[in-house]
Amino acid sequence: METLFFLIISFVAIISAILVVTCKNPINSALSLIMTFFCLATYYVMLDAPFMAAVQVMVYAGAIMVLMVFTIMLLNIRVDASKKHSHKIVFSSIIGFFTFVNLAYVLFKSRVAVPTGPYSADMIKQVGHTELIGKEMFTNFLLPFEITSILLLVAIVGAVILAKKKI
Amino acid sequence: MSNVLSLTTFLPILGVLLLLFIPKDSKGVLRNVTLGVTIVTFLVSLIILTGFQSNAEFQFTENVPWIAAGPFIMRYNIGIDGISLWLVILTTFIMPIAVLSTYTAVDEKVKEYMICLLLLETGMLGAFISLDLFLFYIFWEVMLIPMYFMIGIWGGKNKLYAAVKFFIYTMVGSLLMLVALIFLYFKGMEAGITDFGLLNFFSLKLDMATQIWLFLAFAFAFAIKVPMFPLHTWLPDAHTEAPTAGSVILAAVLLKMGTYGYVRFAIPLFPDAAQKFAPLIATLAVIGIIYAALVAMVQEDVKKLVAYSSVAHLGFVMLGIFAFNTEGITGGMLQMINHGISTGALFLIVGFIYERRHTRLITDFGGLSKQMPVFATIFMIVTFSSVGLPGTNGFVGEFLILLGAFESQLRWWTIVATSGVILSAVYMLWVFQRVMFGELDNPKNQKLSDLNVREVAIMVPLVVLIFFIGLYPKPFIDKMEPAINKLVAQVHVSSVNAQAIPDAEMPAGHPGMEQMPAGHPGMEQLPAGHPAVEVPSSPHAEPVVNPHEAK
Amino acid sequence: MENLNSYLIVSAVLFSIGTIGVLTRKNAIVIFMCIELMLNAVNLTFVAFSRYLGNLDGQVFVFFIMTVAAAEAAVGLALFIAFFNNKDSIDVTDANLMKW
Amino acid sequence: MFDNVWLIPLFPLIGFLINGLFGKKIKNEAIIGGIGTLMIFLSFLVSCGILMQMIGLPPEQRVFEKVVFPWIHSGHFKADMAFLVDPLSVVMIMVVTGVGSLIHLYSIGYMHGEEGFYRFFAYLNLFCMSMLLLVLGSNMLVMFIGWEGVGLCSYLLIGYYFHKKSAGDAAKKAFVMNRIGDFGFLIGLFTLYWWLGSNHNIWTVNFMEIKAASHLLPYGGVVTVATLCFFLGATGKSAQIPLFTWLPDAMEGPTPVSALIHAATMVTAGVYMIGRMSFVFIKSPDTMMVIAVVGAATALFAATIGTAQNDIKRVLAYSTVSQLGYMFLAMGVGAFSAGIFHLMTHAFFKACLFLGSGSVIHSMHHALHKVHSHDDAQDMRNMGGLRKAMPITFITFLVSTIAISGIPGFSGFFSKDEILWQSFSNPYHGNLNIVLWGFGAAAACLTAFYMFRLVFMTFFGECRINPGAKSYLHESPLVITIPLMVLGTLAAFGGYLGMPKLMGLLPNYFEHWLDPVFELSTEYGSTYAQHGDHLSHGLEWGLMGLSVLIAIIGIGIAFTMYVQNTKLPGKFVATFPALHRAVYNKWYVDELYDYLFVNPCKAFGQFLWKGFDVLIVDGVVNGVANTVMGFSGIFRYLQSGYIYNYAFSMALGVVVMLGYFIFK
Repeated sequence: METLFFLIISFVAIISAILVVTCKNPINSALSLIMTFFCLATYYVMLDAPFMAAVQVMVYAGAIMVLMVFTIMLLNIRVDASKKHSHKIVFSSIIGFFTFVNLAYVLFKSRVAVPTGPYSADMIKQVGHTELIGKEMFTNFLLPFEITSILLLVAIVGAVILAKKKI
Repeated sequence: MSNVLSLTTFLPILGVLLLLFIPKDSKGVLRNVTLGVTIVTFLVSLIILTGFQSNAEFQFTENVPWIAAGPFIMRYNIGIDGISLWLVILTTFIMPIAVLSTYTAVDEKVKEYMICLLLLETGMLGAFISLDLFLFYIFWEVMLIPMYFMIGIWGGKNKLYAAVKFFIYTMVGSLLMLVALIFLYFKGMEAGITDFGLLNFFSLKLDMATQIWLFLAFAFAFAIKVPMFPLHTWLPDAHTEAPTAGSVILAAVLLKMGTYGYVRFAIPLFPDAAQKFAPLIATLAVIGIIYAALVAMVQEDVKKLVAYSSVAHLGFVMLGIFAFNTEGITGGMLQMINHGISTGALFLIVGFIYERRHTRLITDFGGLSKQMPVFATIFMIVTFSSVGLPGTNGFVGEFLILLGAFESQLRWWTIVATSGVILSAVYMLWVFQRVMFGELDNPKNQKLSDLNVREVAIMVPLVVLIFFIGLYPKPFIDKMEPAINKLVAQVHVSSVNAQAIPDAEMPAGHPGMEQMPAGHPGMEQLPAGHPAVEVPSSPHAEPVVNPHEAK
Repeated sequence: MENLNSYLIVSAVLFSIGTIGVLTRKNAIVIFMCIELMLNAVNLTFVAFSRYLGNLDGQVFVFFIMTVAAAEAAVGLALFIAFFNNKDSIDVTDANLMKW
Repeated sequence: MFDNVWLIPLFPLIGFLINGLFGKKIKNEAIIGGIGTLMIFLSFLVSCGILMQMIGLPPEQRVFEKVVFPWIHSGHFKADMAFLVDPLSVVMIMVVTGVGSLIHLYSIGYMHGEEGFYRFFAYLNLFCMSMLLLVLGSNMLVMFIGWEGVGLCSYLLIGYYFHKKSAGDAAKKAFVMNRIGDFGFLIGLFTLYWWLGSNHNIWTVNFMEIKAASHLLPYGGVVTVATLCFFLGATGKSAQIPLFTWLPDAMEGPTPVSALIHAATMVTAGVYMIGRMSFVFIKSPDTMMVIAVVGAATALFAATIGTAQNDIKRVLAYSTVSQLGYMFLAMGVGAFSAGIFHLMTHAFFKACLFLGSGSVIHSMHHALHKVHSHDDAQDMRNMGGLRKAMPITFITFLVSTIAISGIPGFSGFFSKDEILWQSFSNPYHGNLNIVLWGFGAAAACLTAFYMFRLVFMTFFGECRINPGAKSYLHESPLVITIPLMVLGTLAAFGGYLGMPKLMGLLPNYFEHWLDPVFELSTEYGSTYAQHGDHLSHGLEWGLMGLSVLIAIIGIGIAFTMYVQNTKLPGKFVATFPALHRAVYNKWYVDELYDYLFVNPCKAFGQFLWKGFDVLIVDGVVNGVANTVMGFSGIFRYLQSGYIYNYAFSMALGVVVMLGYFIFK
């Protein structure tokens, strides 16, 4: 049952990812991308990471994609009008394929380490994913976390300045 | 007090910080603050001068850890001796003058210009005081950038070409130097040297082949900066296009980097190779003297003429340095200062008339003496200083150089170089005559105003120094001589070690050969590329007393 | 949970599709979306490994990646707007001033 | 008094500083001229004091060295700012300050009303200071300061009328020619210093120390090289062949300058220098011969040119060159004190002649100016019959002319005759002596001829001046004529100081005075002198008579051509046009130099700049740059500027590299 569900989700995710790449209208691409993000969120739930799933939906599907769709609408971009370069698609596909081959080969050939970490599925269920992530984040990763906030601040300032009419 | 050297060096940087807080429209404030900073720097550098003891040691040293990256250990290692002392003072002395000369000449982007000037000052001072090879390299490059911008932004018509030419020429040299520097460091590591400290490397015994290659790399970098004969063509372009202050600093200080590099680095680090190449370098220097003089003679642009005269003067300096005796090197060092003063003053003078007439073509002038008597007087004094008239500074340096070179193995070179004295009189007087004498027939020249108070104030210190050094060079020579004697000893000990095999073919019947101080006879008998040079230093070599110290 | 490998395969597929998208598309925003796709593929790998190894560090990393992605989106989109204002187009073929 | 020798150059320096810095503000000519004259006169007084003290000392104690302050000390090299007082330098300072004072006084009158009056006096004082440094310097370097300093002042004063192009050119020419000489001086100095230092460890440029070590110097060899170099220096400064062409041009300067610098003092510096280092020069027989030959040749050569010039000052200029030739002839035949003696008498009569010509020009200029005539005030063809209008000038001028022509009883006779006799009888040059004497005698004839030609054309005959201007001609004021009278007196009687022994009336004071200086030289000379037959007194008398006869012949010819039969010169020109043209154009030496040196130098410089610098060096540099640009022109197509191309290559790179590491 779970396997079937996984397969269905995988199918949807991959198809919508392909749509992101192939759709001529950017809006369609964006909507397909949102679909992919939802699929990923589902994966996160299946991987016992409900907090990540929630963040995925809120940040990606919610914030980022809304921003993108908004931009597309704002700029009034319609169909990708420029003609396609077929040879480019072929070459790109070959590269993409070999990327995949590389990755897959690594996956199948490499030996995966034995699970060592303290966080088992039961423990997560018992304590709660959000709490565990929170503890981790505010203890071991406090400095990076704070730096992230500065990064965001810089990004906000940068975005404001860049988007002004006159630079 | 102990950090006064660092203070001098980094005061201009503090000045830059101060400038950042001044709005860029208040040009007067910017100029005055910059002037103030440079004057304070000069005053602080006077503390160094008064506290300097006349001995051969490095003084005011500071040595603290700086960068340690794996095997590369660089230290903030600074100090001065008699050789660098006067160059530091010259730099701090020239800077206020250069700043003062920009008051009316530069009216655009004043803030940036002033920042460039101050950065340049730090770079130059840093290069003179570094005792760590890597630190030296850093400062060496730091100088390059503000100068590039000064030529490229505030320059004349052809400024981009000149700026890029200047930059690339210098860069090529300094990259070679960097490679050599790193190679030298690895050689040093094999011998147990742990950081880039210059003094460590003096005791390093390198074999001849290594010395040759490293010397060539260093010499090439410095030769471009000097500039020596075939590598000089960037100079006229850079000088012509640079704004007045830029030309002044370029002539007065930046060119000295090259000659200073020889004295401080290339020669003491690789003494055997330096001796081997002395005839070659002397040849280039002498060609430079004659060549630049001949070319200067036919220039139509006053500034270009002065630039070529720089090439000739620095040819003298190189000749003196490669005489490898106290007189020659003292003369060379003194001539560096003199050239800084005289040529700096000449560029200021060209700047004055350029500001008034916006042309530098000699044919546009004539008869200015009538209209500008003060200017004429100062121009004349500076001209004669540049020509090397006795009583002015130029003579003392030139004379000692020629005397020293004549005593050394470079006798024939000296004779040719001395004829440069005639040519320098020809081209300087000719330009003086064409600009200042004759009928005042160009109507545009008839309304020229004489120098104002600011301009006179710029020139007076230079004129005073011209006569002071010319008539009483003793304080200058006394401070630099111990360090120079040490350098001469370094070179000669090495050369005597290198030819420890007794030289049987000393010509007999040369009277008084026995009393001849060591070092001299050997050098004279030793043709360039003598096989004996390649004999590794022998432990049997008897300790040699340096002739100059023995006296 | 499913086998670790299946997640990784999915992630690899998504990453490859994202690569192809970046290489073929000309619309800057779509390219940008493909980059997001690649980032997400990596995120999936992180979470899968984290889960498998019983170590939450991977998931914390995903969190950071999302932050970076958000910042990137903000700045990137602002850039596109500025670009669009100048060129009246969002096509990367029009951004060729870096030529020689 | 000796201790105060430093005051001698100091006074003119003070005068220079006062006039140079504040002269423009003072404006009052009397004060400016007064300060200038006073300062040099004070020096003269100090010099007199020194002379008096020295006379009181026994001859062997007459050497004193005063170190004022240390100057250049470096390594072995040591040169102090130091002054040497000995009989030779005392003679020189007496001449310089004495004649200098008179000329300063004269200048107050002559330069009256000139623009830049203060400048003139400042330069004149500076010149006196330099000249005094030159003669007082106790080492070659201090001498060299003076040596170049007088060159500088000469430059400044020749270029005094700087708005005239010819003045500027002349000034530059003088300086550059002097510089060529300086080149020789420096090389000579280096050679001597290096040889003594490296062979005997005596590193010195001090005259007295060199003198003490002079026994170590070899005869000939390196000394010949060094002395020839020094002699090159002397030819530059003293306008001898080949570097004499600047002196006639130098007449562009104001007349007092010509008198002071280009007649009495500066140009004699070369002679003084040889005298100062006679103990070195005498060690090289070859150099002595060169000096003698050059001196004799210059004496004759310049005299020939002098015969055809029409500009009153140019005649005197060539006469100066010729007389300097005599002095060198004296030096070259080892008659050092005779040379110095001629230097002194020449200073008297030539200064008087120049000042007299100045007085004439002054008056002519004034008169021509009144009638707005543009005739040349210096051209003798416009003069004539001036003796009535300017009696004092005429008499002093005539006395000096007689003196220079070598008429017995006047100063020039004693000195010139001594030189001629020495050139005939000296033991150094063997058979060459007769040639030297012949040249000298021929030059004496020409000298008498052209000097009397000058006098006749200027003061005798009918007045050729613009008729309107004639009535404005008048004698110059006292301030001008007093120096003339003093110098005229000296020109007449100064010679009795050095009366030849032969005449026996007076002991030869001058020679005795200089004996301690030249004793050593004579000693060195005697080692290679060829003592032939002792020449009899009769021969000496005979030669003396012959030279007087020659002079009188010269005067006679001049009288015939320019007083009795004034058409003769025109006929002569018509008969030998080529000869006259050549002489008139100074044998085309200037043109030859232009053709040989000046133009090639300029062309070569132009070639180096345009051909080598721009074409080759910059060509190589730009060529390298262009090659790099060419290659990058090919490679730049890789940089399409399209993001996807970069992304493509990046992805390809990643894939390939990953693949390599995974599958290897």
